[in-house]
Amino acid sequence: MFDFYFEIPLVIRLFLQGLAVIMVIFPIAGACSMAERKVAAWIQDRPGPNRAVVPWVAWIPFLGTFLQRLGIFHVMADGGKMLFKEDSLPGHVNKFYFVLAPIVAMIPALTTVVVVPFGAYLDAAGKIIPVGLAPLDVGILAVFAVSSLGVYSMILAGWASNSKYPFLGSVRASAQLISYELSMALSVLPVFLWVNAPGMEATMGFGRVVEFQSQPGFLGGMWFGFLMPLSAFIFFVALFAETNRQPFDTVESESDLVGSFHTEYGAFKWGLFFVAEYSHMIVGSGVFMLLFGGGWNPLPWVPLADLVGWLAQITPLASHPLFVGVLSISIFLGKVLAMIFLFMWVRWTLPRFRYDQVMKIGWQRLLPLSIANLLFYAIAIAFIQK
Amino acid sequence: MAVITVERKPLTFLERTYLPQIAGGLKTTLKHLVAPKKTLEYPEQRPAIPTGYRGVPTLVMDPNGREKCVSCQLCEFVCPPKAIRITPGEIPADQPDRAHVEKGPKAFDIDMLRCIYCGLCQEVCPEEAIFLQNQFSMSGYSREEMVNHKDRLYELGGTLPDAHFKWDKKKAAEEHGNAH
Amino acid sequence: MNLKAETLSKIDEVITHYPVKRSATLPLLHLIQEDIGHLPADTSEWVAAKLELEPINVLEVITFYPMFRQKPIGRRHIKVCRTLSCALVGGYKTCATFEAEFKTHLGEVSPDGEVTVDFVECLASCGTAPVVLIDDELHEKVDVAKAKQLSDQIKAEAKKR
Amino acid sequence: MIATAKPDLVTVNIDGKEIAVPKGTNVIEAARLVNVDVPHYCYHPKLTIVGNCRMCLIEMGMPAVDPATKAPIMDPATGKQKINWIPRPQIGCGTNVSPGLHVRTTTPMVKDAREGVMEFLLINHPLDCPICDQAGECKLQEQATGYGRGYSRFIEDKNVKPKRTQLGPRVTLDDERCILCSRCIRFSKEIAKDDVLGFVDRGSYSTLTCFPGKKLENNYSLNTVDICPVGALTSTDFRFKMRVWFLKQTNAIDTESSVGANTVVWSREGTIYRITPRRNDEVNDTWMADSGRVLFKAVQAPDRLSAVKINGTDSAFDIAINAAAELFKANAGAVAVVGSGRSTVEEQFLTKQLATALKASTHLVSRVGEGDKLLVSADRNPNVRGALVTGLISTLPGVKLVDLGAQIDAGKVKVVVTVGEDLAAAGLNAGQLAKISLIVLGTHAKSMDGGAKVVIPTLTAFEKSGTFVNQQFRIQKFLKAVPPMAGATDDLIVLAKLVGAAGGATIPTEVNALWKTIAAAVPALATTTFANLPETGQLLDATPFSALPFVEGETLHYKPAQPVVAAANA
Repeated sequence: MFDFYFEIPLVIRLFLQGLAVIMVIFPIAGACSMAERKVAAWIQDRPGPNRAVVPWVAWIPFLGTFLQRLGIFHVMADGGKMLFKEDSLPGHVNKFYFVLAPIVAMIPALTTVVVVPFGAYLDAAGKIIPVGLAPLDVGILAVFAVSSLGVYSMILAGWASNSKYPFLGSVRASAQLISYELSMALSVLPVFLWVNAPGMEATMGFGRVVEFQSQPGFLGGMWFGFLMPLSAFIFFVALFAETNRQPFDTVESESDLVGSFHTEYGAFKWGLFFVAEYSHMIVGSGVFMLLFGGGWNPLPWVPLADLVGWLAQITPLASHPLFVGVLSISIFLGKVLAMIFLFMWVRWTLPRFRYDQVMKIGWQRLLPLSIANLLFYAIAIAFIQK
Repeated sequence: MAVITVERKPLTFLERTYLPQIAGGLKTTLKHLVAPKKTLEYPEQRPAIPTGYRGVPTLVMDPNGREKCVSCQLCEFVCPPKAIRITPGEIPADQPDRAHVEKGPKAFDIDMLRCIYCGLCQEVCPEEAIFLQNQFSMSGYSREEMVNHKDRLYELGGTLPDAHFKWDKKKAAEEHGNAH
Repeated sequence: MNLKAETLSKIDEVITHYPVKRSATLPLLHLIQEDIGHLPADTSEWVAAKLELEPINVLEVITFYPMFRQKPIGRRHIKVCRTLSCALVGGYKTCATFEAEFKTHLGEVSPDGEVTVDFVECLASCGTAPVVLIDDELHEKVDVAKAKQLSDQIKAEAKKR
Repeated sequence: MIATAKPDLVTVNIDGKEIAVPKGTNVIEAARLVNVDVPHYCYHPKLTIVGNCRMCLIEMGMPAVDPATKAPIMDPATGKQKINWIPRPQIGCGTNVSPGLHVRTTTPMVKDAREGVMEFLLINHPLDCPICDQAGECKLQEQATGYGRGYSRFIEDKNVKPKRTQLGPRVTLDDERCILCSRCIRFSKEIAKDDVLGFVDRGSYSTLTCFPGKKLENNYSLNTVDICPVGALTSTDFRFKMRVWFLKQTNAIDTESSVGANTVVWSREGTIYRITPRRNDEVNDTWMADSGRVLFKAVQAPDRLSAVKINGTDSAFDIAINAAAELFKANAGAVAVVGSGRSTVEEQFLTKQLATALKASTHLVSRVGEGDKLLVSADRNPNVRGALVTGLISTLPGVKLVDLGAQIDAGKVKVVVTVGEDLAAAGLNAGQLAKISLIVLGTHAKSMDGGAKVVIPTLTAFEKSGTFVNQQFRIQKFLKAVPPMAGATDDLIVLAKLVGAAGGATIPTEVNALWKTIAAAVPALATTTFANLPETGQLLDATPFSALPFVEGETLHYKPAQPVVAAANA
C-alpha cells in the first residue's frame, strides 16, 4: 500500500522524514510553551492567556470563544512576534559564536528524535515493528551522546554573550549536565542488562526494551517503571536536571542570573533556545516512556498486540497497519504529553534548588544511589537469568 | 533574658528524602489546577474600589457647584514629586456666587507622570478641595496628555457632599451678619 | 461750612483755652454740632485746617463718639435708655412704642421729619427706669402708656407749628 | 554676678541672662540680644512706640532696697538680692531698660497673658489663611502657633468688614484681617509724612480707613504692606501671584537712585515676583520707595534684546566681537566709550580698561531728577561714584553728552561703544548718531538699535552679581537673583572680550577673580573683596572726591558734604 513511498530514493525519503519530524517537533514545542503558560495560570488560580483570536475563528459561536479562552492563538501570536520582532545583536558579543549558539542548541534537540521510536505497526506477519526514523541498535547511547552536546549551546551562548550572568549560567549548565549525566546513564543500565539476556543478540536499541515490556505474563507485562522503581526515579530526577527544568533550573535562574545564558538573546534566536529546551523535554519524556513506561503499550499487562486483537474482534479494520500505527503513535504521544504535563506541574510546585544543593543531590545522593541500584540489579539479574 | 531552647524534632528518613513533602505539594497544586479562578479579567470586570482608595487626584466642587479650591498652593508645596503646579488668580468682583472667595486657581495642573498617589495633597488641603478618588487607570499617548489640567480635574472630581459650607457662611455673614 | 458768626467767634475763643490746638478738637466739634445739628461731611477738613491737623485725625474723633452725628436728625431727638436697669423694666418696649408711634426706625428721621429715635446707653437715672431723654429734657418711668402720651404731645406740638 | 556696666551701658537680667545694653534700649530689643523672643505686633524698631497690641507683655522686677537705708535686701534662700516683681505684666516695647532690671518671659503669667492677647486678636480675624497673601510670613500665624491657645472658644459671629478696599493705587486693604496695630498709620505719619490713614468707628468695629477722598498713594505706600504684621494690607501688584514660601530670596540693591537702598528680590524658578526692602540702618532703615519695587518688570519686558545683531541682522556673539575688533582697528584713535552710572563697579572697571586699550575718551550719562529727601536721591544713577572710584571718569558727568557731541561734530570720534546707555535719549542728536558707527551693549530695545553696527544683549541687574557705590561712598554688593535670559551675555564677558578685541590684556570675568584684578589696580578698593563684603556694605574713602559738586540733596542717613551748587549748573 505504501510501496510507492519505498520507491522514492533513500536520500529524499530521509529528507522528508526529517522534515516531518521538524514539522511535528516545532509546533509541539510551541504548544508546550503555551501549555506551560496555561498550566502555570491554572495552578495559580488565574485564567491565563485568553485574548488572542483569529477573526474568522472568533465568528464561530461557542467554539471560537472556547478556543480563544483556551489561549491557543497565543501560540501563533508568540511565534509571529518572535519571528518578526527586531533581532538585535548586542554590540559587545562575539558575533560568530553568539549566532552559532542557538543553532547548536537545535541540532542535538532535533537529532536525538531520530533514534527514538514513537510507535509501531503490524507487519504482514502480524509482528509489531517499531516506527522510527532510524531504529539504531545503539539507541540509548546515541541519545545520551547527542543530547549531551546540547550543553555546548549554553556554554557558547554564555561565553559569546560577553556578560557576567550568561557566563555564570553557562558554567553552571556544564557542571550540572556532567553531574547528572552519570546517574542518568547508570540508572538505565539495569534495564539493558535485563533485556540483553545471555544468548540473545545484544542491543542498546529501544525496540527490544518495549518488546520486553510487551511480553505476556506477570513479569513481562510489568513495565520497568514498576520493576525498577528506583532506576525510574533516578532517571526521572536526572531528566529534570538534564533539561534544566524546575527545580533544577539554576542554569536559567532568572532571580539571580537575570536570564542566564539567554540574557542577551532576543527574538527568534531566543525562541530557538526554547524550542530546543522543549524538544529535549519531549525526547527525554519519550525515552523515559520507552524505558520505564511501556512505550506504546496502553496499560501494564495490556500490550498493544492485545489491544489490537480485541479491537479486531469489533472491526477487522483495527488490524490494518495504518490504524495500528496511528493508535500506537497516539498512545505514545499521549504518554509523552502526560510526562510534559508532569514537568509543568512539578515546575509550579517545587521551588528552585540552590546551586550547591543541586551539586550535592547530584554527587552525594543520586550517584551513590544509582551505583547501588546498578549493583543490586546486576546481582539480581545474574541470579534470575542464571 | 531567658533563652528557651526549642528542641527540634529530628526528621525521619522519609522526611529527609522530601518525597512525601513533594507529593503533598503536588497534591496542593493539583487542587488549585482545578479550583475556580480568583482573578478579575480587568478591562471587562472592574474591581470594587474600597473606601479611602487613593486613585487619581481630582478637584471637587461643593454641593453648590462652586469650585472649592482657593489656590492656597499648599498641595503644590507638600507634593513630594512636585507634580502639582498652580497658577493662582483673583476672582473678579462681578461674580456674585464666587466673588466673596476672592481667590481661585487660574490654572491647576497635575502631572500624572510625576504623581505618586501619596495623598498628601488631599491631607494638606485646608478647603477639602482635592481628593484622591476611585479613578485608578490613567493613560495617554503623549506627555502632554498625561498632565491633568483644571477642567479635566473637575471633570474627574465632580461634586462631593460637604458639611462645612465655610464660604457660604462667609457670604451669609457678609450680607446679613455683623456689619456695622 | 456754613457756621453762624456767633459760633465762629466761640470757636476762635475756645481754641485759646488749650496749650496745644489739637486739644480743642472736641469742643469745636460740639460747637459745630450745636450750630448745624449734625456734623456735615466737610467738618473734618474744616476743623483740621483750623487746628493744623490732618483731616483723618478729626474723622477718627468724630466716628469714635456716638454723640457726634454725621447725618441730620429730626427736629426732636428721642433717646431711650437701653442699659440694664431700664431694659429690665421695659426700655425695649418703650423704644418700640416710639418707633411705632412715629413710623420710623432707630437712628432714622421719621417720615414727617419730626423726630429721630435712638436707643442709647445709660442716661444715669436708674432709679426711675425706664428713662427717655427728649432733646435736653429727661422723662422718667416712661412705660408704654407714658411713651404714647409723650408721642401725642410731640405730635400736637408739631401740628401747632 | 552683675557685671560692672560701662557708663552708657545698662545691665539687665533677662530670663536669668545678664546683658549690658545701651541706655534707652527697650526690653524687646534687649531681649533680642540674648536670643529671647518677645512676640509683638505694633512695635517696630523704626516707628514710635504706642503699645496697643499688648502682645509683648512680660514680667518685670527691680532689685529690692530698703526704703529707708537704700541698702539692698538680700534673699536668705538664694543669698542674692531680692527682686521685687511687679505683680502685673508689663509691655516690653514701652519699657526702656534701667539698671538692674529683671525680666521674665517664660512664667505662667506671661504665657497666660500671651494666650489671652492672642485669643482677643483672633476673635474677629477671619480664617483666611488659605487665600491670604501674608500666609507664610504672617506674625499672627506664627505667634498663634507659638503662643496661642491652639483652639478657639469663640462661637459667636465674627465682625464683617470690607474685604477688598483699594487704599491707593498699589495697596489693597482687607479690613477683617486688621489687628489694629497702627503700624501703617504711624509709618504714613512719621516716615512718609502723608497722614491719610486712621481708625474710624473705634470700638468693636474699629476699621482702618483712608480719609474719604484721599488715597494712600505716596511713593512709600508699599512699606505699609511690608510692616503690616498680618495680611490686612497687601500689595495690589503681588496680590494672589505666588505664595511666599515658594520664593527664593536674593539680596540686591535698589538701582533707581544713588541712595542704594538694600533690597531682597523674591523669585521662583527664574521669575521675579516682588522686591522688598532689607534692613540696613546705615542706608535705608527698613524702607524703600514703591518706584524701586517694579523695576524687576524690566527683566521680562517684551522689548528685551535677545539676539546679537550686526547692522540689524541676527548674528553670533563671536562674529560680533570680531566686527567690533575690525571697527576698532579701522578707526584707531577715533573711538569713544560711553560708560554708565547704572553699570556695576566691575563693569565700570572693565569699561575703563576698554577705554585704556582703545585710547578712547570716556563719557558718562548723567541722570538728575528731584530727590524726595527720603530714599530717592537727585542722582538717579546708582553708581556714579563707582565710576569715580574706578577712574572711569574724573569729573561728574555733564548734561546731555555735550563733549561727546562736540567731538563727533568735529569728526574726532567715529566709533562709539555704549555700555547700556541710550545715546539718543542721553542727548546726541540724529545727525551726530548718523556720523558714527555704534557698538551697543544693552538690555532693552532702544531707538538707535536699528542704526547700530553691533548690538550685544547684556543682563539686567537682577541677572548678575556686582557692586554699587552709593551716595555715601558705601560699596554694596548684590547677587544674581534669576538666571540670565537666553541670548543675553554677561556684561563682564562682553566687556572682557571687547578689551581683547581692542588689543588689551585678558581679564578674568568671574566676579571673585575679577575683584583680585580690581583690588590690584584700584588703590581705593585695595582691601575690598567681593566675597567678604559685609551685608551692610563698606564705606570707601570719599576725600579724593570731596571737591566734586555732587547733585544729591539730603536724604535719609545722608547729608551732602557741601551746599548743593551743582543744581545751579544743571
